[in-house]
Amino acid sequence: MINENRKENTEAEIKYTAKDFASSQDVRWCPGCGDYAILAAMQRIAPELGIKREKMVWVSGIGCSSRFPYYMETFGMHSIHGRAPAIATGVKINNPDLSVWVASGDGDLLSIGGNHFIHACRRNIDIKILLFNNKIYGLTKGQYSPTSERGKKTKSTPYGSVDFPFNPLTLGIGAGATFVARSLDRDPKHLQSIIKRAAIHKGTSLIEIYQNCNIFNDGAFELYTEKETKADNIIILEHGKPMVFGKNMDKGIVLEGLTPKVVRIDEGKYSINDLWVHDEFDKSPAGANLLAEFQEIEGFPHPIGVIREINKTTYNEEFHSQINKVKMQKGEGDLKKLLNSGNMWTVN
Amino acid sequence: MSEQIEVKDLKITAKDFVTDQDVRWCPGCGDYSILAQVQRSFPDLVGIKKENIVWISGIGCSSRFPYYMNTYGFHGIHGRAPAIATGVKVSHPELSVWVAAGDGDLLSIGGNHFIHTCRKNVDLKILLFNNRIYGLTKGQYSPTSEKGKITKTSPYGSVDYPFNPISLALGSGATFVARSLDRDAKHLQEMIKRAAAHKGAAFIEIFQNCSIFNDGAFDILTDKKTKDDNVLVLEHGKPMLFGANKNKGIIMDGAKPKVVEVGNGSHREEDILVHDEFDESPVLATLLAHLSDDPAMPTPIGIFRQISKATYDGEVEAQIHTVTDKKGKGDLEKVLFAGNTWEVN
Amino acid sequence: MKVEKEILELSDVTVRFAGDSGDGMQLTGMQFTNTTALVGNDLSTLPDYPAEIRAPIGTTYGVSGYQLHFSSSDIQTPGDSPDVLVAMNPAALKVNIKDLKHNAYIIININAFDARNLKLAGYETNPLEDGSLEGYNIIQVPLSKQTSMALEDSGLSAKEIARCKNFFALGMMYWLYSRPYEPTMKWIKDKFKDAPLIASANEKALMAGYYFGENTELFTTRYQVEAAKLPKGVYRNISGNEALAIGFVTASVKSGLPLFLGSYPITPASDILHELSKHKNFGVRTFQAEDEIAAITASIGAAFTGALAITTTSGPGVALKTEAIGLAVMTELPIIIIDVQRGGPSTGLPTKTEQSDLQQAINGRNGEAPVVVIAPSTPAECFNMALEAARLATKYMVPVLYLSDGYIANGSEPWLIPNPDDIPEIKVKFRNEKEGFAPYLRDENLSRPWAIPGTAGLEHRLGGLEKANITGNVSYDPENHEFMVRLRAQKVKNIEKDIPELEVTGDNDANLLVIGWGGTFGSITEAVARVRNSGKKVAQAHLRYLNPFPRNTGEVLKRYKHIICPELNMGQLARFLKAEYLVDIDSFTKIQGLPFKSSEIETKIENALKGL
Amino acid sequence: MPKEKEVQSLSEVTVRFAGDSGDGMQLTGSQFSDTTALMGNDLSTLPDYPAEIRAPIGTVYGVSGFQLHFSSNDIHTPGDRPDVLVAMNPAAVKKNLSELKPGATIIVNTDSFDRKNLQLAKYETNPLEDDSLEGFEVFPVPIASLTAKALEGCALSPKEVSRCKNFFALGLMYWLFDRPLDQTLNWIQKKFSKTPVFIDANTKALTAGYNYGENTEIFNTRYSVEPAKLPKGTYRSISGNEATALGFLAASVKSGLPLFLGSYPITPATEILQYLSNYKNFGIKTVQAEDEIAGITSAIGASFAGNLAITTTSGPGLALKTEALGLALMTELPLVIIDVQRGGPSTGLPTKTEQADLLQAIYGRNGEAPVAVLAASTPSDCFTMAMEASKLAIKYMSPVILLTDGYLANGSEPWKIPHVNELPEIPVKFRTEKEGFAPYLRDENLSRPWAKPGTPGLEHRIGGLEKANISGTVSYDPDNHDLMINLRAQKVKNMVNDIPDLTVDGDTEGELLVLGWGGTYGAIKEAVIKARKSGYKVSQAHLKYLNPLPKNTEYVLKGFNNVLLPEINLGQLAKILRSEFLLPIKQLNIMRGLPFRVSDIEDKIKEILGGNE
Repeated sequence: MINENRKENTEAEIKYTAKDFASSQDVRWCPGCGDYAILAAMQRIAPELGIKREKMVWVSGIGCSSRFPYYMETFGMHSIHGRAPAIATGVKINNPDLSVWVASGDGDLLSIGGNHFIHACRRNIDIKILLFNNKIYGLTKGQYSPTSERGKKTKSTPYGSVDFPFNPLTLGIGAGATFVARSLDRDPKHLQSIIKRAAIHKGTSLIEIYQNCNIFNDGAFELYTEKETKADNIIILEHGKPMVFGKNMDKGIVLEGLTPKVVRIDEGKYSINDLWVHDEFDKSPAGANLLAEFQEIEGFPHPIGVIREINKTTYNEEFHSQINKVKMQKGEGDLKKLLNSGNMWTVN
Repeated sequence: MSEQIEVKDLKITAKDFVTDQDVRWCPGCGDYSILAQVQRSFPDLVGIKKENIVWISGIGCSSRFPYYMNTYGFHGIHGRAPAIATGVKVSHPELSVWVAAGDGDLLSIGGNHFIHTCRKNVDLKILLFNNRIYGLTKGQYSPTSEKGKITKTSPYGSVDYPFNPISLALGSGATFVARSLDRDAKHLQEMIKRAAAHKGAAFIEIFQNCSIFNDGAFDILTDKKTKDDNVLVLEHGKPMLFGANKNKGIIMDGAKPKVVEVGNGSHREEDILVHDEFDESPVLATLLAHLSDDPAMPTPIGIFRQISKATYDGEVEAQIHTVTDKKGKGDLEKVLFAGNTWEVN
Repeated sequence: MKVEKEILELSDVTVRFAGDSGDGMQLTGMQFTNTTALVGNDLSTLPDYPAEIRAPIGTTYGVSGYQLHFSSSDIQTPGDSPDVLVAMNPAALKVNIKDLKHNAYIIININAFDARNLKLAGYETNPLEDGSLEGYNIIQVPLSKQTSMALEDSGLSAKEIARCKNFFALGMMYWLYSRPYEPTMKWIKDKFKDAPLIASANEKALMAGYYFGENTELFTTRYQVEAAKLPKGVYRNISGNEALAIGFVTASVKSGLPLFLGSYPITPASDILHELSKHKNFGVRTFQAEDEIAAITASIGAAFTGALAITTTSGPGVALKTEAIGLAVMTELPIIIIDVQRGGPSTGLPTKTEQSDLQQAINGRNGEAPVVVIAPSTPAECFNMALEAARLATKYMVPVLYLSDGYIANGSEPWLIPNPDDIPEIKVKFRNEKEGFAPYLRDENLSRPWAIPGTAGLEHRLGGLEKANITGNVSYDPENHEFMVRLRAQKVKNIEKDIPELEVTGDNDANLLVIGWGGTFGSITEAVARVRNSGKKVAQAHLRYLNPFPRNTGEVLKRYKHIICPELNMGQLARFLKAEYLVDIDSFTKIQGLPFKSSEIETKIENALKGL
Repeated sequence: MPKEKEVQSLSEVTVRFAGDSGDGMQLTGSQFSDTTALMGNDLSTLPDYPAEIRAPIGTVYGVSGFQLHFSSNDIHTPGDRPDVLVAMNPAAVKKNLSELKPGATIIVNTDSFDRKNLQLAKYETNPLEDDSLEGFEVFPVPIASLTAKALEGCALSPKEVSRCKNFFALGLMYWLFDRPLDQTLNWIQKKFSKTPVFIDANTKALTAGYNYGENTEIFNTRYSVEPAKLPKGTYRSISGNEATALGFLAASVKSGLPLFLGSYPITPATEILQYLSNYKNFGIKTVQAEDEIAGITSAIGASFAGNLAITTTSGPGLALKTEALGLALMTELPLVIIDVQRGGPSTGLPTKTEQADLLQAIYGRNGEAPVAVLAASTPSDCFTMAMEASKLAIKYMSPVILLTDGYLANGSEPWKIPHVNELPEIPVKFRTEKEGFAPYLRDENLSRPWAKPGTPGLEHRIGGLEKANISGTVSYDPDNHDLMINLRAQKVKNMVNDIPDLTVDGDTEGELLVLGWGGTYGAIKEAVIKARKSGYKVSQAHLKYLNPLPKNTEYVLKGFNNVLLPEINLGQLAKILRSEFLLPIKQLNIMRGLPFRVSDIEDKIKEILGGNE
């Protein structure tokens, strides 16, 4: 049995640096791709996660971002389109000591892999999912994706797409995900902090990362990453803090009943004390859903940070504690007994 | 094409939707009631002719549904009903396309097609027969089975958390989300008619009893004795009252819902949360979807949310018209001879 | 006391229980089977039930049947045509009558032959009255009535009482065939220990049936079938699915690898998932996935981390797993895909048997994607082949497709229980050595090293894109691609050295060979035996390895003038043999969702011999 | 003005443009092809690019190539070995050198041969300076700096200027091969109509390249290739994917059925989806589905509703569609599945070509599940076969798989454009008659009636469980199952009555027949022509229908002592023919992700026939 007595490995005695997590493969993304920043953030924060290199497994599907495992000096599998969460589930169940990570694009995770994604969320299997959302199919050269905005003109929608996009956060929440967050490829510090939070969380962790595809969808997130516009278009969520944003931190969100409103807090009518205070740990998903829906409302900032984190036992924990319980109850499996069961008779 | 010689106002009745096939569900199955309510409500669907109705299903007990409806029907493969239905609807938008699916079919193997149908707002009517068990394969737990459920594949209790189908549909962007009960004939008929009238993906979760493998799963919601105290019937513009004498209600305590007694001096009917089906924000619907996470709270039935949005099939059609208007009707000769051509003499 | 009735010695009996889906015929059949096994007869069974859970009561498509063949000598099939039919209602009679032997006994529940049931069964006149049953021995028993009389004071509702009538029938059959009722009594006590009322009612019904046989004038004779002369040892009756499941538990113990099953419920494979779910105390990990694709891909993930990884399904499920099997080929991970074949194409006939997934198993993937394909030939052999599948998969780091079928999965036979200590270890070596490691290095079997996550210093990345030889890096190099395609093919081909040669039984100097594979073994063996008993020469060979074929296959085939290949498909194995060895094959096929009758093959052989 | 340079006339030339993925080589190649086509040459192309969108600049695996073979004669392949290589950087030289003809011309962009690029290409010494290019005619041209000079004064960034260098190279090649600039100049005008600054820059770069050839002393000779003698008519250059798309468009028009495409992006099939998305004014409905399975199942739904329904994919996608294909078969609905084959197994080699999905197409389904399988043999043949596939699917109410491959899909050739009125009609009859209707009635072809939803009185239900004959209700009856299995098999067999006989090019009997299928047509054709020129007697036959096989197939094969079957797989068709006819087949199997070289086949022919000149 391979899973037993491996506790000693959870603390990393070895001091890693970011370089230790870089494999020998040349990184083959297009110059300027947001994936580089995400890879760098991951490699930089990895030494702080207390996970041994050989205990980390990266699983991906197909797409530009799915090359990610090749570049991490850990175990990895670049599998088939959409199936990364399912493969990762098998890895985690079979060896729960491993730290299992999924790198996936919007097409991979939400289009062809949508089913595995929602079921991973539902089960709360302890895998960390990084969604590289660039709102386009890059590898197949520029078709619209399930997160592309409506009306998007691409090679497969020359007259504009007629699809409504998914909101990955509401989908994650609706499927029961216990950790839902968002970050930006261009904000390395924030991204690293969110990755760390996901690593610590027990259960399915979803991080939606706004990622720029400079070839087929350049500038899709400029509003949220460029200095001049960023402050007015994103709101950085922090637990227990009022929701303030804007260049001069002069705007905020108030909640009127169940309806959110953007207000100014420098004009006397509202003060910081009136603002909605972020509660990451709210059991009810209603508030998180409201936050996730901000982006659908004209004039609202996109929330960045941990939208929701709740505590629930994980699938893998329950799975193995059940095995142990049955072993306690019935005793360790005895092959002779198993073969010699049921109605038997002897021929002499 | 055949000529239209039929009399227009021929009155269609429930019987006209019955096929010559013997219905082959187990005695006592909730599917019988759902079939009956569909057949009873269909004659009232305004302006939909029988030959323009198509029922699509996947695999499972409830997926036999199309065989019993005297309309066009397609018993597809496991989980794919929403995708087949999308093809039917997009290619022939004048058809009224219905999907019958179980919890395994729609939410397990077919989960992806389901969420994408909701997202795209394809004008399909999806009836989820939720009995929280795999019936056809004889009793394994399903993605809506409660955690700890003992079945043939979970003899020591399942370790899976179930989906909340309403929440999943909302999270996927569904524009019409409702719930009903197999045993509440009137309510179910009402929901079916409302779904039919909605433009876009209409989702009805129907709690359905499997008398063989999961008998009594919804007894508390359907039995006379317990029903009133455990079911909250949602109605637009009405306060959320329940209980035998409508003496209990839901109020908001900050962002959290709470049950209170009405009329005992502390709360009046005006204090009670009023349902708004048409709320653009999904927050109220989400709140209601999770109401019964707390065992002290009632289970809502009715329409959680209904919003208006362009449909996928409608937009596909509209785009074809726009492009045709702009570029003229396609001329094959022109297309073949387009681009750089040269003559060889 | 009545006079002791005459006891007639028989060597061989085929019984079929038939009734409505709700009549408990499967249970009755299984109880009769277990008791018969305990008596020491050799036996073979064939359950046959509709795809609906419960079709409407009383109709012909709602009929559920269970056939059992038992004997004092070695037998291989559930019998061609029943000697006895127990028919609980008119529909059961209608569906089964055409299969019966001439002069067969038909025990009829006369109480069910009312106007309503006759109509439901589609009878215009009562067959008991219109002479249509001439030539059969009809025994009319007021089964329902007798049961309710026996249970008058049981405290049960009329409906509950009606449900006990199968035990009455069983008791009667026990009497008729001189079987002990004690094992079933014991089973009832166990099963209904929480419902003493039901337990006592069933016991009463069973005994009432037994005594009814003894007392009634309807039966003048009772029968006895002596114990079969089987090799010494401890036996149990086992179905194919059961044997397969515990075979993999055994493989897990013998290899020291945790067993991981990723699966999605599908008829007729679900029982394997059920069975393995019970054995958590062996550390068995059963994962009921959201869909067929997740089931296999989770297994691939588990194989990556060092599990003995399997996935169970049927034909439509293999279709869905097709792409992922290709991934296992490319990543060279040991996974075992079990396909319990059923009637196709598409959803087809979910509860019926067929052998028509062979082409899919061998060829059904994009690109040149060779996998090992094996097939057990009897229910008990499902155990051995599970061990074999595990051995080949882990030794060669290759996916193995294991083809069972609905007939052997649900059918059962006595199984000589092996001593686990006699079962050879399955040697597995994980790579630990850092020095010189590369993920696509090759050993003498062309297998690559299995280096599982958690092993320090062996971090590496796998994937579905073409791999560079040795390093395993992604490579688009043309020469490397050609090399790897041929290498993967060679690796599978090499396995022919590691599997037993094709064995020929029967007459060595025959001109005619009957070659088969999978679940047709029993029917072929009986047919060959019968032809040989009539003094003619026939040889038989049965393939358990379908890719690669045993190394002497071509040489065997070339020895015979005429080769008959019976298959429950349109000649899929025949096609492979022809392509591989350029020998003509007389393909003999049947596609009715049912196993071959021995007599069908017998006639085929007789006719072929005439032409030689 | 420098003196007029010598013009040498050639009958055929193979050119390869190679550079970094970002250097615009595919564009340069296709521009050169278009112009060459307009000059009336016969031509054949082979794009070859990496699976990454942009691999790191300067590395060998980032090299993108475009090969073009053009001639004044009839040609069939993109050429075995290039006569001319245009190499934009050291990696391009490194990657392509081994493929060149001895003595080939290499035009190199010397500006890129700096230390960094040499290192990225893993050159230890500069090949321009050591003797590794000996035996080739090397023309060093500072393309980057010349381009920069030409664009001085343009309001472009250095990066943008650098992007124009492919047009300089193209201009130079136009001069060298005596081609006019007009076509490309027009294209630039149109393409950059919104950014005049690019029009100006690219035009300048193109002309500068042309003039450089004219003026510089490096080139002493220029070449001309006369127009080919092709049959009269109007031509265009067409790729396989484009021809496939147009074929279905034509099938839609000729059948009067609306076209429905359910698809999911996958290399190298995506372009068919992209092309068809443009023709909304033909009423085409393209649904980019959430996955491969939804792609095919939505098409099945559309077929049920009375559309000409198709789904496009490649091998891994076909694997995913396996189960649904069985459903189409059981419900007997017309559906065309296009598999643009690529290198396998698994994800394999997404941008490379292969023929290894044949067995999957014919046998890769659970149960006895026969479908018709067709294969196109040249890029323009995709048009014809798309129409054929549609015709068979509709007539026989049956799924049809059309196999093309990465080589055909991306390769192009001149196509004599047919007039719409010359194209065959595709008759369709929907059932409307209530009297005597049953969903699984059979006509003389064994096809069942197509009764689409919306037709009053024909309401019926279909599905994936076994069907009772005629009534179409669910049936578990053993004899009915046997009947239906045979009936479905017979229906596919009956298609032989609708497909042309296998024709033989050359003698119909003799020592050697080279048989092929799919995209190997051109290579086999040229090999046979060349072998004949060297005095060998050899015939050729090419299968476009693989299931069922044309009815005279066995007769044709048995006319020869040897049958050679070159395939880009491990012998998949050979396996089928062996089992079908018990004939020994000589195999030639090369699977390099690339099309056959003509010489591979020619050598094998000679090997079999020995020295009988």
